[in-house]
Amino acid sequence: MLRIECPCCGPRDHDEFRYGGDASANRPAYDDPDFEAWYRYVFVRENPAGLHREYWQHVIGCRQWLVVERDTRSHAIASILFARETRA
Amino acid sequence: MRRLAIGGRIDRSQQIEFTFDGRAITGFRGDTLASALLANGVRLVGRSFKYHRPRGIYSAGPEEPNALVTLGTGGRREPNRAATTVELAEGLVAESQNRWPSLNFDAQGINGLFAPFLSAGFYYKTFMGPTRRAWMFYEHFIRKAAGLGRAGEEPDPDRYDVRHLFADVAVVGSGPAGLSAALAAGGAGARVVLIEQDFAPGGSLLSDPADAESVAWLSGMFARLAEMPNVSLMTRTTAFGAYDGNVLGLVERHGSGTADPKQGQARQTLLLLRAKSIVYASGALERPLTFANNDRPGIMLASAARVYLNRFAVLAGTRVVVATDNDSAYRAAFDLAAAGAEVTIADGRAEPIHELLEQARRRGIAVRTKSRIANALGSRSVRAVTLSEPGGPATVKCDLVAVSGGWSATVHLTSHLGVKPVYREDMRTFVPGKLGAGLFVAGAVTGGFTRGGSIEEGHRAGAEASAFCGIAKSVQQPVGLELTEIDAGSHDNSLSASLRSAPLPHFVRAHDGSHTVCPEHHRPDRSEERWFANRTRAGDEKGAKFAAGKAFADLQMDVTTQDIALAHREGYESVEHLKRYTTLGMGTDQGKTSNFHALSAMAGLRSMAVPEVGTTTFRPPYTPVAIGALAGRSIGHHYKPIRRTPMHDWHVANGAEMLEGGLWMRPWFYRASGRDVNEAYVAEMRLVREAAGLMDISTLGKIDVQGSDAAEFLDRVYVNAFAKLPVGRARYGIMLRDDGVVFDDGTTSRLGERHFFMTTSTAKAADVMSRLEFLLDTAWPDLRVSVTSVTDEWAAMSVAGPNSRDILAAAFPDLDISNEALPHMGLLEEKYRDRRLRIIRLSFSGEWAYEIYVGASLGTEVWCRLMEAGAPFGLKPYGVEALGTLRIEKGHVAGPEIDGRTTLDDLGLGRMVGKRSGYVGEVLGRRAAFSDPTRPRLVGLRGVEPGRQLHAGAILFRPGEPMQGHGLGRITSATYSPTLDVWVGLGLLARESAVEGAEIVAAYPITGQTVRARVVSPIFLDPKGERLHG
Amino acid sequence: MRGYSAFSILRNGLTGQRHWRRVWRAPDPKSAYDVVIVGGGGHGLATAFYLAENHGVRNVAVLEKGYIGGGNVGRNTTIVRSNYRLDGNTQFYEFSMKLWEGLSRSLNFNVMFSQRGFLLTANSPGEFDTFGYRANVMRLNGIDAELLDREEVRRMVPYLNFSEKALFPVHGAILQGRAGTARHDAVAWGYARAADAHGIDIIQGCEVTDFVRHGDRIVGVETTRGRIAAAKVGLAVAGHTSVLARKAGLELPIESHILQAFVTEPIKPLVHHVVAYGADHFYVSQSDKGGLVFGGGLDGYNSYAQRGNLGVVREVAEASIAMMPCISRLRILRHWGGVMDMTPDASPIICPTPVDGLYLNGGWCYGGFKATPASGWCFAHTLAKGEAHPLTAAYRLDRFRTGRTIDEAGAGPFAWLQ
Amino acid sequence: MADGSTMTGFEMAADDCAIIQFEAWDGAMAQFEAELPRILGGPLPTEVGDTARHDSWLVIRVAPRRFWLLWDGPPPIIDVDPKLGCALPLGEGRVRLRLSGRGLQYVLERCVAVDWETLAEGRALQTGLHRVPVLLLRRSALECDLLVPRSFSKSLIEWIADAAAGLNRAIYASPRTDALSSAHASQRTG
Repeated sequence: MLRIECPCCGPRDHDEFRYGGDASANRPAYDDPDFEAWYRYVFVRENPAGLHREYWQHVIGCRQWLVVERDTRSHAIASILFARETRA
Repeated sequence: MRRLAIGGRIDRSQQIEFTFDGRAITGFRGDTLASALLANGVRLVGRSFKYHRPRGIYSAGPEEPNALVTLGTGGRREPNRAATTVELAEGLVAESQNRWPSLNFDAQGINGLFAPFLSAGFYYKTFMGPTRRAWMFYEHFIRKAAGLGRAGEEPDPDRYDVRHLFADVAVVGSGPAGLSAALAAGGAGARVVLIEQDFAPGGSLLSDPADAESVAWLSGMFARLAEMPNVSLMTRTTAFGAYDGNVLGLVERHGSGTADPKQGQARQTLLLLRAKSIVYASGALERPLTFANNDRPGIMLASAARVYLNRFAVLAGTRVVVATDNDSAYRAAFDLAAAGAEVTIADGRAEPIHELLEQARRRGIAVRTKSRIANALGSRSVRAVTLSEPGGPATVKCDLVAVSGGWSATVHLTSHLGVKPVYREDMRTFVPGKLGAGLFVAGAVTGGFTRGGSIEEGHRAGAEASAFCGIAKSVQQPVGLELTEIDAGSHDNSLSASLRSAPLPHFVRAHDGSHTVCPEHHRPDRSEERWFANRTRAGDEKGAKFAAGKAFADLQMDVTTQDIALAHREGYESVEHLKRYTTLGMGTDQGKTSNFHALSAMAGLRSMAVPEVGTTTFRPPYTPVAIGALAGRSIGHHYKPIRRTPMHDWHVANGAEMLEGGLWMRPWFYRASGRDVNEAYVAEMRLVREAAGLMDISTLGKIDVQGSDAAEFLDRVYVNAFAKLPVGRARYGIMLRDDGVVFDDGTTSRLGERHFFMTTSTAKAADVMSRLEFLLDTAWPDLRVSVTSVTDEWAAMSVAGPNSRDILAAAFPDLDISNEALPHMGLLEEKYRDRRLRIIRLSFSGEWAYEIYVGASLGTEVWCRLMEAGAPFGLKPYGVEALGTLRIEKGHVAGPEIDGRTTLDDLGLGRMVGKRSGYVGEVLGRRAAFSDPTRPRLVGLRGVEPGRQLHAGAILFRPGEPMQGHGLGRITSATYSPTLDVWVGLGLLARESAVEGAEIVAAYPITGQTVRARVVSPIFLDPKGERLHG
Repeated sequence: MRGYSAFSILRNGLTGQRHWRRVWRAPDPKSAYDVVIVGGGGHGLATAFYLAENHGVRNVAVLEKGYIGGGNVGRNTTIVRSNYRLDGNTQFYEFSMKLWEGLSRSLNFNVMFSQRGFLLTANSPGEFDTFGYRANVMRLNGIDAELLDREEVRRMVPYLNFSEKALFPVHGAILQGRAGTARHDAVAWGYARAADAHGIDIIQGCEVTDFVRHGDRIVGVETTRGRIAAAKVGLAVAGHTSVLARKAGLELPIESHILQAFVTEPIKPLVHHVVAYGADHFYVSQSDKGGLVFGGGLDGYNSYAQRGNLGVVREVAEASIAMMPCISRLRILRHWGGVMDMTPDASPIICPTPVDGLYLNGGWCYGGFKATPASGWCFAHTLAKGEAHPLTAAYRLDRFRTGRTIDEAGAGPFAWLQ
Repeated sequence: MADGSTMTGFEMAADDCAIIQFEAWDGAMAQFEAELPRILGGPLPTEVGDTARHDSWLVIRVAPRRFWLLWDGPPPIIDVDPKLGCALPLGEGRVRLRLSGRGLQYVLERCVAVDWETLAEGRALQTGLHRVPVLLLRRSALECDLLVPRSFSKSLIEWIADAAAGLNRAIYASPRTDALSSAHASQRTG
């Protein structure tokens, strides 16, 4: 059981959350016609054995999408932010 | 073997009746099944896995390899329980297993004769012929012979529960280290949960004589802990697994004094303990010695012999050989001697310390040094041992052999999270590796086996653990055991309710008042290890002639030293290969007593050090866990929470056959419509086509979309445009996934300039909702849009059919629902009894129809109002089967077509896009393969053979083409069309063949049917939509 | 290779098992091979065997960082089936099934392939329809398949939940009689022994740390046991594919996810087939030793830790009792996790790669065990000929770019949902 | 730790309550937080999980930019400046379960994976109950409310009643909802 500390709800079991996959992949702008950019965003994964930036939504809670940095070998969580806080 | 008249922690005033193999036996409260059997002279308890050798009781705890029994009957039958962990309870029914016809005479004992051929992995080398399927023949017999106990096939009648617990500090183990840790952390003010697998707390201290100073220490600790409301002691609770996030999985067994739980009570509770910090004080397990016939009943761990004596007042033998390679077994020897047994110590070491020898001498115990057991004699019970000594072999008669091959720290839980144990050479044991933040170890699990040290370490760990939680008040360390005054009188009276939940041991002074400084250091040397390796190697060389019989490394799996040697010879030398090839450590005991010796044997064979060979991975659970406990209450009708629409009860009361879909219960069909679903759906289709039907569509996903950018947002998430949708109008929309495949469809209405009401399919509602939130939170946070699921907010129903307008008008006479006020795809927002009422004129069935949305609490009222108003117009309810077939006639796609692989063009919906761009899925939706000529396209299929059924799942071929492979496509949905009086279907057919008018063959090889059909437009009914517009 | 037979068992039984010899050698790596296969799992070892057996390529090394068979081939639920419906998968897995049927004899090693039947329940009418489609495709491709109605299912597996009140009642089932289980470790060992007999070097404890390049071409590997030159390098490292491929400059659409497996205590025969639950994630068989072996769905987040989370343990336990109420009182002995190399369509990738000299066998998701023989066969072909085998032509890396994905579940490009 | 079999007293009742959700736009939060209290006539809670109570209403902050206004009686009509945020009624979609008694913690430990002991009175949180999203509001030492989705309410009432098996309990249904009919049934059998 991962324990994910939602920034506004506190630590919860991970099954309150919905996984959203790799958060390091850059989503092209909605009207970006660049095929390569979309292909890479949708399919290419770094899949690191180590720190992984990933999306989780506190779906059985505040429904906020979060960006979690987690080590895929130890499952230790390094940081958690609201996804909205992480935009440049 | 006999029960002593006094002493032990049993309550002689409470007799407990139970049966073993049908024989009625009496024990006492405080007994385990094992101690009660031993007290009654039962020595032969089971037969071994492979060779069916007689086996007795080997240990006094969860490490038991031999004494596996089946408990209970019927649905309560539970095989393979270690008798050493079964708390004796009234009415317990225990049965020996893996024997036929009886325990005393087991026909499969004959396997022993074939033992030379049944070496490790022999089955990999044979049973391959004469035919390809020959294995299936042999396997039948092998399977019957394998297995241990027999499981029941009836459902388990008992109840299980799940509890969520939180603590600052969890302490695993209630021995000296655990108690000290709990006291330190509890004293500091931390919330502490102290976990003990046994039904009595105290750990190793419970095996001391009742008058030992440790007993007084123990009751002193209980008294102090009992005063702390922030400390909970959970006995009968096993910490079976350590999981991420400092979550411990615990199983609590509810002792009710009877074998089966009382009515309404759970048999076991799964406890999910989320602790900020954990102290592992899980102790150590004694290891056996390996010698020929080391499995005979009457041979047991030295510590177990001591537990049976001191805790259960059972003297397991009167002539005892204590064989050891370390000091710890001397304690057992001394206690057994004090209880009147004639004791001989065979110490493999050359020079045990003088003090021990002196004490032994004082007790009249003969100590033989450099003396090891070579062989045990006796079959159903040991009667003598042959000792190998420098002066030659010697035989000593005995009825109990107490062995100690050192101690292994109980590192299991500490390594569940992938922390590899490290080897501690001085103590010859693996100990926990470097644990993560907030995790501490104390006591024997660290490889330190002194009590004073355990108390100190426990105290320190408890203090550190509470400090880790930010709670740092210091508390006085409990005095060390050596300094404690004996005060055996003051024990259980002061205990709080939390401690009282555990049955308290009765502390009674033993008859023998003497007590001594017991050896606490186990001071092992490596001689045993070397000796064992040499023996194994010798066995390897001499083969079957090795020693006088089998020497078992793993008693439960019947793995012998020869098997290990064979594995080594064949190159299965990594510990994992060894385990997998020989099945070593794969039993219900997970090799708790066997792993270490096997490792050291392999190390010896490979001429490597033990840590170089490594250890196998420890996996949860620490001891076996009932699947029922893991499922808890989520069984039967609580398996999943079910969703009911606001009109659910009406449907049930009015004869609906309900069907689950996405956890919703929906009316499948109404029994008034027909005898079975096939008859009913046709009748309900006719109803809608000819009069009107009412359908509960509350399960549709509903999402409220608001904000100044709402229209822009919808323009991006749908392939078709919504920005120009007028207020008061609805539009059908399709969403794609990012990869260009169709995601979901639905209707979205515009309630205001900045306000939309979206519907989704029932199946995809949650996914769509989450995806919209994802896009807003991560991709387009600059859009001012709020999305909220309102699925539960609205009761929704569809009245469809030529009479629907009349019915609606009759039900709501005040509403203007004229074609002008409410055109096709128009929307009305009104009030009904001060609540919101939303009417959208749209149709899934192809008939004139309205969707009516009203606050959920008024759903049944509005439904009934419509039914009443509609009665004169022939209105009746219809179910999802009819809905699913009505839409086929109209060529509307649904789940079977939107299957996660189809594109817009596949579904014939490409035209919806027009020249738009900037919507989700646009770019990857143009991938090359999406325009392949073999790509499927939605077609209509019309049966051309009267009365012959088209089947969903049939594969499509050109007439005359060989029917093999994947064909040109398939029928996705099919129905009998009462309107056309033919079978019609929707299909996905290769574009190059999807020519209207062409004939096609639909093959259903499972039934051997092939049916001819014509490719037509998927819209079978009213292609111009006249029924919709009037 | 000394043959295994009833006679050899007898002879050794009478002579104290003294004549058995190493099942595979423990050679030091040579400085160069024609083919180096990275990964001593089932697929890597099978590839090595078929390279020698089918193509006469014997100067081959299999490099394994730990011990052979230590990855997914040794930690799966041992199910072998070929009940796929999509073009590409159907034929490939059936070919694998045919190889399984003769495998013990071709390897002279009993892999205990037991064709006890794979039965998947349909728990709604809609699901039963999709099984009809699947069964039809199987039949049309020469694969055995049957649809069973509720009563037929009850006769076969009476211990399932046939309660009228069951939340997900049994409507029927799809049965593949030739499907079954095999002894997973034996597959690795059997291939290793047979490959070794062809002179192939199986080198354990040899971790590949990097690739050796000559220009754009991969010409060898750096290992913890030194540099090894290779004309061709084949990757068959399952969950670790991404990490190694990246060292070769290859980006992949693969994510590593955990799939858990469970075993109960050994009991006398109870479950005589492989039975899977159509309403949830649960599938079970009983090993010859007597333990019920079962599994569920993915843990659902990227991971390289070979262990699972308790939430999924509970979900699997719940599903198991929903399908099979009598399992409640049985006890789990062990649960563990394997690292699955998940692709966005849950189908594998076997092909030459854009990196010259590097060949890829990966993305097996949770279906790798049953594919072992065919994967080895086809990957050997790919390595020997430098081009895809016709049966794996669809398993191209570029299919995600072109859209020719093979998505049985229709779950879309979300590896953790596949 | 107390043993459930000796614990007595658990009551559960269900009723409806009006809920209005307010959401502020990202970037308009400060203005929104100034504006809304003026309309409501009382302050807003500052942290997610905090609540603010007035005579006839309770406001719960359910997300960084979201508030739920709970109202006994007919829902008030409150317009929010569309430049600042939006409002949405949600009361039809939820059923309020009122749980109380000395057995409350016993029941909650068997239902939700959150720590009741550290949940202050007047605090709320959103969590899963049998994997269904619910809002848990601690009203006092031995009282709490659960706002549960209406479609799941019957299942969840049965689930909670099942958790309370072994307790002496009373389960009441408010005349305004029929959601509890099966809870009665389970009480009889439990």
